Amino acid sequence: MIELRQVTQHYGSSQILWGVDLNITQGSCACIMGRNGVGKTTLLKCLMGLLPVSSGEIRINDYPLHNRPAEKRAPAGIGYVPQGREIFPLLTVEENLRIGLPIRKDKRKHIPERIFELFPVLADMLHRRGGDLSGGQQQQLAIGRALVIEPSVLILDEPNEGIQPNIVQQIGDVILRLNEEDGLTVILVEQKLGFARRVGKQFHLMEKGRIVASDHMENLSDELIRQHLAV
Amino acid sequence: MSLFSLWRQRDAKLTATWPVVVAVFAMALLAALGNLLIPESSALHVSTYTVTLLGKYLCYAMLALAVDVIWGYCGILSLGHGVFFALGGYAMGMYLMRQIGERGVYGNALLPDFMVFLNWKELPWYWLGMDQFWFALLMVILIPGGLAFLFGWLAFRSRVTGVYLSIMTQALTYAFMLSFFRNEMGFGGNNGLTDFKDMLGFSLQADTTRVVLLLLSAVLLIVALWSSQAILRSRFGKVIIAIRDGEARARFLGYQTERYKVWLFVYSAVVAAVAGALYVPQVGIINPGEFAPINSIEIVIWVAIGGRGTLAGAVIGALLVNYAKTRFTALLPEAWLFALGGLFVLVTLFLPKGLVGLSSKFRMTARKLSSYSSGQRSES
Amino acid sequence: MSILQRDQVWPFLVPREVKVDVSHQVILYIEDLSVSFDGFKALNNLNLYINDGELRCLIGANGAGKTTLMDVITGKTRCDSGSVWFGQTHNLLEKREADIARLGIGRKFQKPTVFEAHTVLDNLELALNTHKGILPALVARLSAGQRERIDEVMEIIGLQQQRHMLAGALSHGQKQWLEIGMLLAAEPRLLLIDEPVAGMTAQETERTAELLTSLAGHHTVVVVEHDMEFVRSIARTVTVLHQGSVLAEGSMDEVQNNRDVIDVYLGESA
Amino acid sequence: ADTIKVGVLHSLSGTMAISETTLKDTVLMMVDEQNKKGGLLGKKLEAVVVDPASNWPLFAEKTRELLTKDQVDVIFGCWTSVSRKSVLPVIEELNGLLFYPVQYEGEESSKNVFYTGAAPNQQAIPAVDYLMNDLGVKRWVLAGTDYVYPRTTNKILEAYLKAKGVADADIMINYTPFGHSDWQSIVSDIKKFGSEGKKTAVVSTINGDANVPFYKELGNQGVSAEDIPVVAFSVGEEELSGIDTTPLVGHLAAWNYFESVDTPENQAFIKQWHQFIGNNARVTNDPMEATYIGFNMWVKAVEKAGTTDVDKVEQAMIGIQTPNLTGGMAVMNENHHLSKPVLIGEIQDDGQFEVVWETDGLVAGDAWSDFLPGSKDLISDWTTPIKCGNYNTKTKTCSGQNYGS
Amino acid sequence: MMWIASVQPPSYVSIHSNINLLECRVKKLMFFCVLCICQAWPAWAQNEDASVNELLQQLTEARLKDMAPILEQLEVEGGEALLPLFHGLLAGDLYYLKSDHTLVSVTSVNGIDQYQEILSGHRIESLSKQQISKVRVNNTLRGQLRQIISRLQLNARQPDLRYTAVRSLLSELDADTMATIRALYSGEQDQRVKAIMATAIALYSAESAQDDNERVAAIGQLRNSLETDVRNALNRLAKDDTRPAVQSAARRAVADIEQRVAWYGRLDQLFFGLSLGSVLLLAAIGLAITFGVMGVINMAHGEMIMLGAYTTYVVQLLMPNAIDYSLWVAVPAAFMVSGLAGVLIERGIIRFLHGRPLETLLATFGVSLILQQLVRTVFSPLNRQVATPSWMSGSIELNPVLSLTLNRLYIFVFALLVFGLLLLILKKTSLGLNVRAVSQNRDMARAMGVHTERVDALTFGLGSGIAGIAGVALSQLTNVGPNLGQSYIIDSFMVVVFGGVGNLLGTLVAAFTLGVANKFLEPVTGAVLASILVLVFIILFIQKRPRGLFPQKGRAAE
Ligand SMILES: Nc1ncnc2c1ncn2[C@@H]1O[C@H](COP(=O)(O)OP(=O)(O)OP(=O)(O)O)[C@@H](O)[C@H]1O
Ligand SMILES: Nc1ncnc2c1ncn2[C@@H]1O[C@H](COP(=O)(O)OP(=O)(O)OP(=O)(O)O)[C@@H](O)[C@H]1O
Ligand SMILES: CC(C)C[C@H](N)C(=O)O
Ligand SMILES: [Mg+2]
Ligand SMILES: [Mg+2]
Repeated sequence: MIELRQVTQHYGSSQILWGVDLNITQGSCACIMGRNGVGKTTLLKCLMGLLPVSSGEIRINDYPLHNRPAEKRAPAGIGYVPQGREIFPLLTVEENLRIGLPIRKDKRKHIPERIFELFPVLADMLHRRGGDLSGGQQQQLAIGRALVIEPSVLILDEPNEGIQPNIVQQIGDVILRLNEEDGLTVILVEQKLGFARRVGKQFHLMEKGRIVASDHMENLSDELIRQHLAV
Repeated sequence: MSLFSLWRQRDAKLTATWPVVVAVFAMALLAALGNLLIPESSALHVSTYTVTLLGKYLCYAMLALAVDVIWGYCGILSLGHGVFFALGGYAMGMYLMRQIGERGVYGNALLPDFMVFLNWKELPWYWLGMDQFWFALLMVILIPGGLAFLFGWLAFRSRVTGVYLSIMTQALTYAFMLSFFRNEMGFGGNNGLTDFKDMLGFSLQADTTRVVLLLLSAVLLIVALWSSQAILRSRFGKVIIAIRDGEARARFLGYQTERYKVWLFVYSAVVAAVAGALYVPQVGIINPGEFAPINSIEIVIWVAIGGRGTLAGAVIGALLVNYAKTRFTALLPEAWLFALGGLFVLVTLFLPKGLVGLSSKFRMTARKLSSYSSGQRSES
Repeated sequence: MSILQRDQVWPFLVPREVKVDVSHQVILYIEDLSVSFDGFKALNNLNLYINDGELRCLIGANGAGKTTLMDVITGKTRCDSGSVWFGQTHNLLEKREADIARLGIGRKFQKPTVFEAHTVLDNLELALNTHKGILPALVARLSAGQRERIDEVMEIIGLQQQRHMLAGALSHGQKQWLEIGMLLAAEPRLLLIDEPVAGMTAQETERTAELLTSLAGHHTVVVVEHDMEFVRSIARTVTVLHQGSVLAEGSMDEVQNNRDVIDVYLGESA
Repeated sequence: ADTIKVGVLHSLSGTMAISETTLKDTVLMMVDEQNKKGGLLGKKLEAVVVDPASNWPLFAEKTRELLTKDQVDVIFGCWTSVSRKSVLPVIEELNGLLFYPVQYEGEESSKNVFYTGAAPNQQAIPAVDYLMNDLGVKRWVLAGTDYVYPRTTNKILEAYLKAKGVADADIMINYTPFGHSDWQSIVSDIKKFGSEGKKTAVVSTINGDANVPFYKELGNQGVSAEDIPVVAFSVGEEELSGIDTTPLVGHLAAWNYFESVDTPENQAFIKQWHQFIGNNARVTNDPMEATYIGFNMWVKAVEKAGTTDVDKVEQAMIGIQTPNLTGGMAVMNENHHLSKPVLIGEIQDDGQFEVVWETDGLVAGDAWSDFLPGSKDLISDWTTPIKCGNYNTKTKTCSGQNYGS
Repeated sequence: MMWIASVQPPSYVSIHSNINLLECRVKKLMFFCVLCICQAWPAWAQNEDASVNELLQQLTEARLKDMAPILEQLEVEGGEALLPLFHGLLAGDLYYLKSDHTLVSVTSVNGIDQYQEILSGHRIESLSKQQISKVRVNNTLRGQLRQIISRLQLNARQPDLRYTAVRSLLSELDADTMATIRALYSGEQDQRVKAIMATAIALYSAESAQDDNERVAAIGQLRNSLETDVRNALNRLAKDDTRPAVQSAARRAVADIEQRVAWYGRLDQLFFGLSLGSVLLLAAIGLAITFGVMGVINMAHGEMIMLGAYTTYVVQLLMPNAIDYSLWVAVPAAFMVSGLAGVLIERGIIRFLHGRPLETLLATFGVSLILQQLVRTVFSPLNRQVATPSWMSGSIELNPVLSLTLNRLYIFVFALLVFGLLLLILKKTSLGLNVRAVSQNRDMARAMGVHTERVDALTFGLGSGIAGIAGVALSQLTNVGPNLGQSYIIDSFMVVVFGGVGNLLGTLVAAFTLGVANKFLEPVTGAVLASILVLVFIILFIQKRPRGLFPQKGRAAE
């Protein structure tokens, strides 16, 4: 479904991605792992169109994305939960959620109830400024916001950073549910092995801007972990 | 290699001042010699017009430097720096005014002309002492410095930042403009202070005086450059940059950021004031127009054009824009605003780092080329 | 060299040794603290005592008020009522951020904040426990001791490679480390550390745990973290906050089995 | 040089461009005309235009540029007094020649400047006389922009009015900032001041842009010219062309020239102006006449002196006569000011003035006002033996002159 | 003044307007009406009185100085029947043929002058301006004409006319006039007219009755009147009257009146303040969007206002005969012109500067220079004349000491309207939400599918368009020239910042606060000092509240 071919990227003159090839199939839950600074976030941003790729191709269902601006990628069905949440700080929770409404296919005018089912906190906080929420609440809002557009692919960049354990649990449940029940394709960047193991179906290990190993989650061996994740 | 080049680049910002220092000094010296030593008949003679013009540019460069120090390095965008420049100028103007003495049109030894014909009977108290050069110089520094301290202390202590601060500085200079327009203030109202005769006994109309003033401007500009550089290179400067990028963090490290900002602001104001004091004897008039907010905005624009955050950039920007202005107003009197406006737009669009950015771009390419030829020796 | 070591020449350059009176073992007293934002109570009659040299873990649901608590301690947020004392003698509520910092309270933010336009080295230099006044800053040079200290810290945070890199170009995790490094360089009495291991790999987490444990004793450390494994590995006393007040306090085991804590925070499987 | 260079120093941008651009065009027109007549001393005239951009120090700089780089023989320029003050030291230092064509506060006389606009006694005093004698005005509002020209003019007027027995309580003085645009309170105050039963008039030295909102407010608050006439010294045809004049009908202005004056010279001048500027709707005004007179006088003086040498031309200028556009001859006096007739006009709804009063003969411009204590003993006389711009008739000395000594 | 009644429906507030306040065209139209009416009065036109004719002849020949007695004579001889003539003279619409001194009126219908013989009402074709000459009047004569008209209108049919007539006679009551008024008083039906007549009678007896008590009684009657003539008379009595009873009564009355006048004076100030505030609001409101919401330091904002004002000018040029409607066209046109300019600036320049707000200052400053010079080149550096539609001229007089100028009133309402509309757009459409999202986190907005480019262009266009609309309003108050924008830019920034950047309501409150503060200071300190004090006040206020009146709250804003 999503296909990256030989994607490279530079910040100024320093190259971050070195020909990334990635294939993510419909309905899978792919977990991208790697040490700090190997370029995971960068890769996702390229996918989302927030960073220009230097070369290479990105396709979703054979529809080329790499030459489209970011705002055209969301309507193509990609929901994005960035690292650091990136909530619109001065918009209320409700407004944060409403932003995505216009690009829904069904042109709904209301925030789907489903969001509040998944994250009940948001319903309580509807009229508070997004920026005022605590980190964990913001994280939930960020996921909720991405879900409003009814994406077919959900990209999550370290969604559990700073989240209380039971919510981590809950987010895991939500991801699993979305992935399994709704058939949502999930791309997840995650550091915590436990979580990755629980929700991920495939893993892709990154090192120095390259994908160095990909396989089913069951095959994520200690050897691989030591090799690519240990410091 | 990339680490090294990053480090180099950072340092380059500060070292790049040397070419400018040399250029400024050479320019001033050449002009001085060309004016005094080469006879007027020669093609190489530098006219007094050029000398005065250069002197003015150098004052503006100093002013731009003052703005750059706080804007480029501390992120405080002052849209009212003209106020310090003008106050410095007024202090000097008052001294020059008092030097006129009996040579005023009414022959009144004590009162400046504008007071005589508006029927003032005695010299207002704030004019006292201004006939002493040292006292005037003290005022050149104390008044703008004091104002900057007061304003900065109030504003930074209550954490007025960003646009709020910028607009407040604008309000400040605007308020000063309106006040100085008032004739009752005793500063000559709209007409300001003019008709100066001499300074420390040297006639302002003599070529030698003008040349000396030009050289003085050059020297002081260089001193200002040097001291700014020293300040910014010290830990104080690092704190200043830290404040620009994360004031809260700096505070949590124990730096009383408002004090740092106040003192930098005062320093910048004093530099601006000295520039103003040098400017007045060279252009021969100081009036409230110098307080006009639009003037202060222009200073910021010189800095931006030259490249903010680089001391050399501020100087280059000021020199260049003003030179362009001089040329344009004479060459295209009806269309120069198009040219100048267009210049501003184009520079912003195509040279986001200002003219200095352009040069470092060249240098980068040059270095790349040379490193290709010399077999990548910069690997370290 | 002796000319450069000016802190030995001029007395005003010598860092002030701040006296913190901990004669009652307690270094931080927080009593009846309440904070509200537009009517929303973020802290609600909170009471908390931290002993000198202790390593205390602070956990609690998202939005429980942990960060807000640190904000109040460090002077960032003003409280509605209550008192916060540093040792017996320093009323923190009367002080401004910089003064509090110079009393020896250091803080790492939840979202890493470093000086992006400075190199890693400069970041650490600025954090050093030196005189923070203006005149000293104008003439200050790094002394040999300070250099050593920086190298040490650099070693601990593993950023020697990035020494001269601009901090802005570091990745998220590296910034976390740098910020911790800045804390170390400052050598504060009390460290408030908000979510240090967020975004770190398992190994790094382990290293952080080691580091924090080693700090305890000389320093008092308060850590906020959601990573239970991490907490478990360092925790002696754990305080659980909920809706702005203390819900439970005790050893990790006690807390872990506390029904309320499980309900509002840990969840069944933790 | 093979041409005679004429410097034109009027702001073409900035706040003063509104007024000054016209004068630049006037000079260009005069130069053109002179060249058609065959130039001067057998040479063509060449205009050098620069833009001092309403920036006062720039005036000084541009003057220096004109005099040293372009080597012009004469400069026509400046509008505001501050620009003239800025130019003054330079023009004296480099011994240039400036023709200043705008009414001003007086209190100046430079060897290198000829003042062809009105001095206060050629505008303000006659206007007050008219109001007092013909309209029976008893109460006076002196409203002005807060700067030197209005301050000085009002000082003079105050002294003059008091000398005529007007009580303090019957004089209201009001100053406003430059470009003041909200006149509600002030007009309402004027209305109140004028409603106390005595005939009231406003003497306005309000400058430039502030006038339009001022008059609009007068109109809207129902202050009509019969109730409280306003006599202005800075509002001419050109200013009116930017206003809808219907509500202003009947208000007054004092000048030395009005476009509506029906003389053959004026008709010809207007026609020439329309042709030159290519627009029949453009009006003429007093500073244009002052420029016209100044230019013609300079031409005559150069012809008389046979050279453009400043010192010679300066001496030749004194006593030169050229026709006014309103009839009669203007004379250049020893004090570098003109003798001209003074006219008072009422505004008409077509934006023109209807002359309602004029002085019997010419009024000689007075460099030093007789009504200011500091200057009542001063005179200016640039002929031998005095040769001084500020000669004290009591002490018989020439105080603080830059030149001539 | 019947035409007033025909233009403005009579209401509980009486609407007065001085004849020479009215728009030129309207005046001519009105005069035309009067002429028509005069034709319905054949008595005069046909019953030609020889002496009247002779006087009229003299009128065309006399010098201004000698005209007063002729007019007096005409009043006596011609009486009421000559009213149209007096009106015409007052309005300056009276001409005569150079050839035979026949009096003609000139009216402009659709821009074409039409000539009509005033005595017979005949139309005269093919006359040119050169063949006629104006009957001149000056201020003195206008004053005299006004008095004549008042006297003649004492028994006009319309109550409004009678009212005005009596009022304007208050200043010069003499025995003759008094006799007429007294005679008319008992028969007067209209309450208002009757009241003013009573005032006139009381006023007269207060000053000229023999009996002290009568005077005191009259004074007592006058203590409720706010007429300035009454006040002046009472003041005279309080100062000069030798009879203690009368003097003290007058003093009390004066004190009473002064108190009320002072109260109305404050109302007046409040109105001035609000009106100044509405101007500030209009000027700032566009900036509140481009700067406040989008974060572009838009130095060209003033020029957007200027473009709006010039659009008004062009619209009026295009429809010279429908000035009254011109503003209705000008408002949308100005919105389009400035809005389009805004979109162009955004597309051409600002969009390349995202994330570099300070550089927008530089670029827009450049744009502002270019635009200024552009209008200077296209429209000349001179101010342009923008006419005020008749419905915006004059004022509503609530009572003799309190009147509200119409143009200010309309602009006040207009400002609120524009503000409301804008609020609605930003609150009710997705544009409002999107623009805030974009300004807070551009990348994230894009990731949410927001077309940031379109939003930017639209918002900047909207802000600029509103600035254009402000220009239309300002063209009614001040100069339309190349510097127009410059004079408002600083105030606009001040208002937005004072109110709190990003808060539209703050802009509203700030504008009115500054307006009112200024106007209450001005009488005390003078205009210059008032502006300075207001600036100082803002500077100090910002120290207290570093983020303006209505700061953005919350963690993010810190
Ligand atoms: N704006 C930038 N300019 C220059 N280099 C950058 C920039 N942002 C990131 N980098 C560099 O790019 C590399 C990859 O960064 P990225 O944020 O993608 O890492 P990551 O894998 O997401 O790490 P983490 O797990 O810490 O989030 C890092 O080494 C970082 O130093
Ligand atoms: N400046 C503020 N304005 C409004 N509300 C605020 C502000 N700061 C904090 N809050 C509220 O106070 C509550 C406590 O926030 P705090 O950040 O202290 O939680 P926390 O315990 O640190 O949570 P997390 O573990 O998610 O970081 C939250 O609900 C937050 O919305
Ligand atoms: C009255 C003004 C138009 C000119 C006057 N000379 C001045 O001082 O500016
Ligand atoms: Mg990352
Ligand atoms: Mg927190």
